[in-house]
Amino acid sequence: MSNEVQRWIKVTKVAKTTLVDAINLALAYEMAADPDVVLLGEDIGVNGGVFRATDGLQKTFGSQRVIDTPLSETLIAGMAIGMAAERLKPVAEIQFMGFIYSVIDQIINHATRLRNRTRGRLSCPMVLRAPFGSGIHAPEHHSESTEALFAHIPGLRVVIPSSPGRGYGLLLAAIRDPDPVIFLEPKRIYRLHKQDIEDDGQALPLDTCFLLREGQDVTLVSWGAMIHETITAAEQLAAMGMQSEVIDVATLKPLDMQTILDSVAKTGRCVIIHEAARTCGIGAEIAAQLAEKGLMSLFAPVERVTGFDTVMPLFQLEKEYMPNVDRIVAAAKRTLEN
Amino acid sequence: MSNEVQRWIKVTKVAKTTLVDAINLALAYEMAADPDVVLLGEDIGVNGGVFRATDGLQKTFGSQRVIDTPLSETLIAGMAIGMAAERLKPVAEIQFMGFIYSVIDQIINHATRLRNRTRGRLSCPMVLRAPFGSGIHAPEHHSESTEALFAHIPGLRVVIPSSPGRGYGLLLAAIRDPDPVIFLEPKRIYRLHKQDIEDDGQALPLDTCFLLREGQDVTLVSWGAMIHETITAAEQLAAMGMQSEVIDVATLKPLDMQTILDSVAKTGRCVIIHEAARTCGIGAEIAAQLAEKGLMSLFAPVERVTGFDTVMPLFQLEKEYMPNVDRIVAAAKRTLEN
Amino acid sequence: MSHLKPRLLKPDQEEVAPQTEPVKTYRVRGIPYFQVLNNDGQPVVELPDWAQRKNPLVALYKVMLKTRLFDQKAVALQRRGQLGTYASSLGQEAIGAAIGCSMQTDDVLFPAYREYAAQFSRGVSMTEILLYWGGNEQGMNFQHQDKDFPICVPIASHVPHAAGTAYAMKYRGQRRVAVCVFGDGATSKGDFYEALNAAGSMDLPLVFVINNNQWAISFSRKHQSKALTLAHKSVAAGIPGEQVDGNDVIALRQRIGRALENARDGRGPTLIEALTYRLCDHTTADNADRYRDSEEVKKQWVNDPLVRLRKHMQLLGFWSDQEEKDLNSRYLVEVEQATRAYLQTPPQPISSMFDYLYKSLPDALNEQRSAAMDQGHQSG
Amino acid sequence: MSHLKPRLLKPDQEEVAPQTEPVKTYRVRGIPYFQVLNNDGQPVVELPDWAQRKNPLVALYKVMLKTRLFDQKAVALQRRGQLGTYASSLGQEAIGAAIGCSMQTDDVLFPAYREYAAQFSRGVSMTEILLYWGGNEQGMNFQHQDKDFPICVPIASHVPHAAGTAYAMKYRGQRRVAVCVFGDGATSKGDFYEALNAAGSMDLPLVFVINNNQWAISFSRKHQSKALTLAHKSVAAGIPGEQVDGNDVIALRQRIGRALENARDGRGPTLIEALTYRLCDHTTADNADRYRDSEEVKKQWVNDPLVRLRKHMQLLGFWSDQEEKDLNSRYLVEVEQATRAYLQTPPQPISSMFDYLYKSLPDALNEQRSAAMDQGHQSG
Ligand SMILES: Cc1ncc(C[n+]2csc(CCOP(=O)(O)OP(=O)(O)O)c2C)c(N)n1
Ligand SMILES: Cc1ncc(C[n+]2csc(CCOP(=O)(O)OP(=O)(O)O)c2C)c(N)n1
Ligand SMILES: [Mg+2]
Ligand SMILES: [Mg+2]
Repeated sequence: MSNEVQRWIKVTKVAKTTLVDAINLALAYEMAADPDVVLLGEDIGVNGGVFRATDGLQKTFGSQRVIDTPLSETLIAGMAIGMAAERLKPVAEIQFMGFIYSVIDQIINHATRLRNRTRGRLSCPMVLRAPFGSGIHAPEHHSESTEALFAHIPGLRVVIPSSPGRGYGLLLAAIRDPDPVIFLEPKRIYRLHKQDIEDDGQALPLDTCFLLREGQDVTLVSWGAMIHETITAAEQLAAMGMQSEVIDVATLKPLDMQTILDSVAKTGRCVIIHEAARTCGIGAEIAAQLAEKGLMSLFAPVERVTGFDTVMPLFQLEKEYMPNVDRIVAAAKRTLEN
Repeated sequence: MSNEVQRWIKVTKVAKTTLVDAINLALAYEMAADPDVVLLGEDIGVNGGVFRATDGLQKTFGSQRVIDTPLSETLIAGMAIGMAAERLKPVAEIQFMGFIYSVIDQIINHATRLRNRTRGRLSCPMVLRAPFGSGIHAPEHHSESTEALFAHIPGLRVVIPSSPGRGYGLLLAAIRDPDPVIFLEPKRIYRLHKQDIEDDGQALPLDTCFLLREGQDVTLVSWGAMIHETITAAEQLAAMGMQSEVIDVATLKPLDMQTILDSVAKTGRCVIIHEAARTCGIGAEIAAQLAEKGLMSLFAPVERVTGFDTVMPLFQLEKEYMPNVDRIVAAAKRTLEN
Repeated sequence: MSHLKPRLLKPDQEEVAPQTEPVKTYRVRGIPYFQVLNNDGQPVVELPDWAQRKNPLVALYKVMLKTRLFDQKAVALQRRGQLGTYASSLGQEAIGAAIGCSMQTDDVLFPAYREYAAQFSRGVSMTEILLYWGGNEQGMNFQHQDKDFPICVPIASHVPHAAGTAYAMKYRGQRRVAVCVFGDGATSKGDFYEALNAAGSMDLPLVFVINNNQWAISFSRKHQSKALTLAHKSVAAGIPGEQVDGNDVIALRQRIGRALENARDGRGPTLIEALTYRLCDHTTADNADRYRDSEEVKKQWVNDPLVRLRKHMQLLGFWSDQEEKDLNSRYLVEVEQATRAYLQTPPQPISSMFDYLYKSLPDALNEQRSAAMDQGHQSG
Repeated sequence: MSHLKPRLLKPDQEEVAPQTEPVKTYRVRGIPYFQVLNNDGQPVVELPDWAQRKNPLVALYKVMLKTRLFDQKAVALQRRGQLGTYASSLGQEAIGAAIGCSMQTDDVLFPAYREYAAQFSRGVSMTEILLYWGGNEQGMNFQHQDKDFPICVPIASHVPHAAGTAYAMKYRGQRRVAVCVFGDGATSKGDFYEALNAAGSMDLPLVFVINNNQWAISFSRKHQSKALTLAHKSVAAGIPGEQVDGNDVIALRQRIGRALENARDGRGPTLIEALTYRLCDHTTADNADRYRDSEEVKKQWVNDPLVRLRKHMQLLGFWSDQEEKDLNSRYLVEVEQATRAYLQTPPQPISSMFDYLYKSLPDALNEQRSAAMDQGHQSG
């Protein structure tokens, strides 16, 4: 974005911003700055999105730029591709991650290939947003975390914010990125924490982990809503005299393994925490790379604290499915026994 | 299957059987034995499937049991679910794995959940077959290996045979299994090797790896077509004085980790070989579990020899994409340097 | 790389005359619209025989009233924090009632998430529906209905299932029918079209019913598709399609019954669009005032399907105020009993996450199962 | 758990009279079928002006002939092991030619994999098509066509892209049109329906063209759908639909041109079904004798679109044997040149696997890129 445009947009400090409001601010900022940005999805217009992530945007930018689509997810992703090839910058919303699976075909067979198969003649600067994760007593199919499916797709970027500030900065980066990005929003923390943020159009980098806490005893690696359990666990461990380094991976693909390796080189111990099912989750990739490149610095086996390899239960049991602070603390303590 | 039926079906030795013929034999056997087995898919009837896996079956069993469907993959998977709930045993074919992605929704949201969400009132004994993998100079979208996407889905079984005998026995097991199974056929070796097999209706277990070669120096873990490069590598290593244990994982989910752990406990070294993209491939899960449960027996970092995290290139470069014997040998030697 | 420079053949639009005459035109069968009663409960066409007799009318009315009273309770429970998100069927009860009363026991129903009336007449209990929205899997383990599919939340994804079940019925030579219900929004989704097309080409015993309540959350029917009626979508599959007044349970019962007969007798599938209106919010998590005029909603109350049938029964002298009162009281008691049973049902055990995943749990999962149980033990 | 025992409301089919009269019927617009020439090259309706002039006719004929000759060469190359699997367009050249000659330069084409005629007239070179089927990505990096989409192999998955591009054109207020071509098989796939419906409801400048060559590999049009014509599928989206003789390039040019004009002028999308026949195997990997009668194929040769147009031009005195001979020779030379250029094109470098993956390669992939290059170095 040019400096002129940046200056033209009023930079304001927004006090007590939630994650979902930060998403909204980032969308509004970039739509004002760049007329090529358009939003599309189900119920994102008048209704402002079922979580209000797009609240007010149709009113401000018109129904041509904030497009309510028919109930057709394949269409939404496919249209975004056709728009992106024409140099629009579509930000498509899938209402819940549970309804994203029919668009994997468009992502794997088209969005992530368009640049490669045309040798750069066409490209696909699109963002696919979707709320995900459990913990809000939602109905069936509304609580899964399947980010690992996307992390396996070559050519894609997978981004998950865990705070209002990172939500704002990473979404701006995702929209400005010249390639397809899937941006998953942990809905459990949409309104859980408030942060003062600068609505200044500053993007965050898309290829580095965020170090949230320093410590020398154990490295806790997580992302999304689970960052909050992880930090609580770090605090509990600190009270017991163990200092944890907490890493928010945030940009899960491409994966900044260096930050994690550096930390583990220091601590010698690693616990990876994610809500998704264990088998072939992103935790496996991180643990595998630790076994490949960090084996010699590991004092203890890598621990994964994850969701089970079961169907996500209906909400009466969702707490039992999700990793919790106790499990994280216990895992960290196990690594410290070595 | 009852003993009567088993006796009624003529057991014959079939000489020089290829993998694709073994698939055909298993389908024919089970259709003769069990009238609830029906096949559905595109071009599987008169045409006998684009690889002839269903050749002659429509003639033998009729077009009501070998069903040519319209060109609608979501329908194929969805119909299989509806059939399975009515206690048919559908075996659905997706013509190539490149066209399977639109059915992930049906697999993840329905097939793998039907039993759980109805507490066993309904169930889903279906098989989804698809040829996959590179190496036959196929057109775009026809060469990918994305089994890891399925290995992350709770409630599914993922099976990949690497020889005619295992193709026969594992497919029979998949059809008889009371839950959904995805059965991926490495098309590069459909006709590469011939084996004498007994057409006797004997299924193989769905939850154990197959030990193909014993050795004490290094464990080579692979599946599908790559087994053949792996065995060649083992032979080359043997010529150099290094004895490899070769494990064909074959049933990738649920994963029989014990066999791999036992082997690595013996060898202290492990190379995992797969054609699929590296990041979040099934190799990551195996390496992660080794780091968790086998860390103390590892003498050297786990090596993964895999496809790159790139879009599968068109066929002029497919050899450069695929892992090859040299890379496997080099990786094994690296582990032996420690 | 040396490319041959291709010549661009210029378009020659300007030379093309705009009009051509077709050499023939395929006629397309019109889409009929059926209605039997007007809002005053008076017939606008000849009344079918059965609709002049008390029993069939009361049977329909009962399910509708039960559903209405259940619905009020469920919304109240949600508001009090005793139920999760709930999808009300307010104003749309006639569709489910007509479906339920038209189906035979061994037919199979594929509901979306608003067809409680159909489910109740098929043997599903109110307690079970509450358990489902209350976050307990036991709610889809119907105790008195072993074949019907559970509620389907991913829109239209159940339509292909109905095709598969219908195929199984036909394959086995049974005189059974699959009935699949879904919303107006669902008719934009690929799954629906693929199954509709296959039902036509495979000539399946399958009845598709669209609950067109005019809204898909905030997106109106008008925006959803430019199709003149949603029943027109049948033309794409070459199967019969029709529109029925979805607040007229008699017309619905008549037409759905007819479609079932056709399917049962081997005359293939039908697409029925039932025109009704969502008098409630999309779910209890929704606030429809954000996107639709409350005046529009108010006006729609004149079409209340319960009132219309009640008036008809009263005109025929089949229904007294006393009967109305008695039935209300009876269902209110049943609803309270169901609520109590729901609230008293314990959560599923932690082990249940594993115990219904596969028919028998693979060894690979034993460790996770133990861990889950230990954790439950610690926290419980 | 204590369940309320629900009462099963018995179905009452037998009481339902089978017939009801609709209170109204929606008329559905008929589907017109267009044809201009018969197989003898004689008009069956009034000839459009432009079809009585030499230039536009020759322009169409040229693309068709070039495509036919290219096609023969490509099949021969595949048989000799010099090309991968190839999808021939034999007998279907008129569709692509009419599309290509109807589009304007800055329109965008979304082809499946048989529309070489359209691609050639849009500036794609023969060398590029050969490179694509020869396994070299450079084949989709069109040197003289910067907007058209590449060939699409996953059936119907490109139809939503065309909707997105059409939306972008409309959003920007441009007088441009997206044209999407796909087969009869593709009309069974959800992607197609979702995009068709959206094109209607969003009123997009989008022309859908079905190359109905009667076969989807071994599955015939008759089995694919019970729709009377595939053009009937337009009714489901409330947009105009028509059937055109797909071997009659004049009718095609006329109707496709008309649809493009409509779209360009803001009158929305059209679905055109072009009725033709796949005279070749599905691809060079297929053997159609396994599933279709070779007699059927033989009979279809009388409809050869090239012959029909040539006869028409000859009747009007526009085309001599010499011109035919000259054009053949010229294209044979061009085909040979293209073949040579193709065979001389080196494979893409190994690094290219990484260099077009993202706009700039993320650090995380540097190691893999180096490994790939080393490996190539060792083996090369
Ligand atoms: C595939 C899918 N996409 C999105 C959703 C979110 N969602 C739930 S209900 C709904 C609207 C459904 O409208 P309609 O089909 O008309 O049914 P109604 O709710 O009106 O009965 C949407 C978009 C979903 N459940 N499934
Ligand atoms: C989604 C998808 N499913 C299956 C295939 C395999 N396949 C390739 S071509 C084809 C038939 C296509 O038929 P049609 O749409 O009529 O096009 P045609 O080949 O006749 O031009 C099939 C099934 C595919 N390419 N994509
Ligand atoms: Mg609706
Ligand atoms: Mg075709």
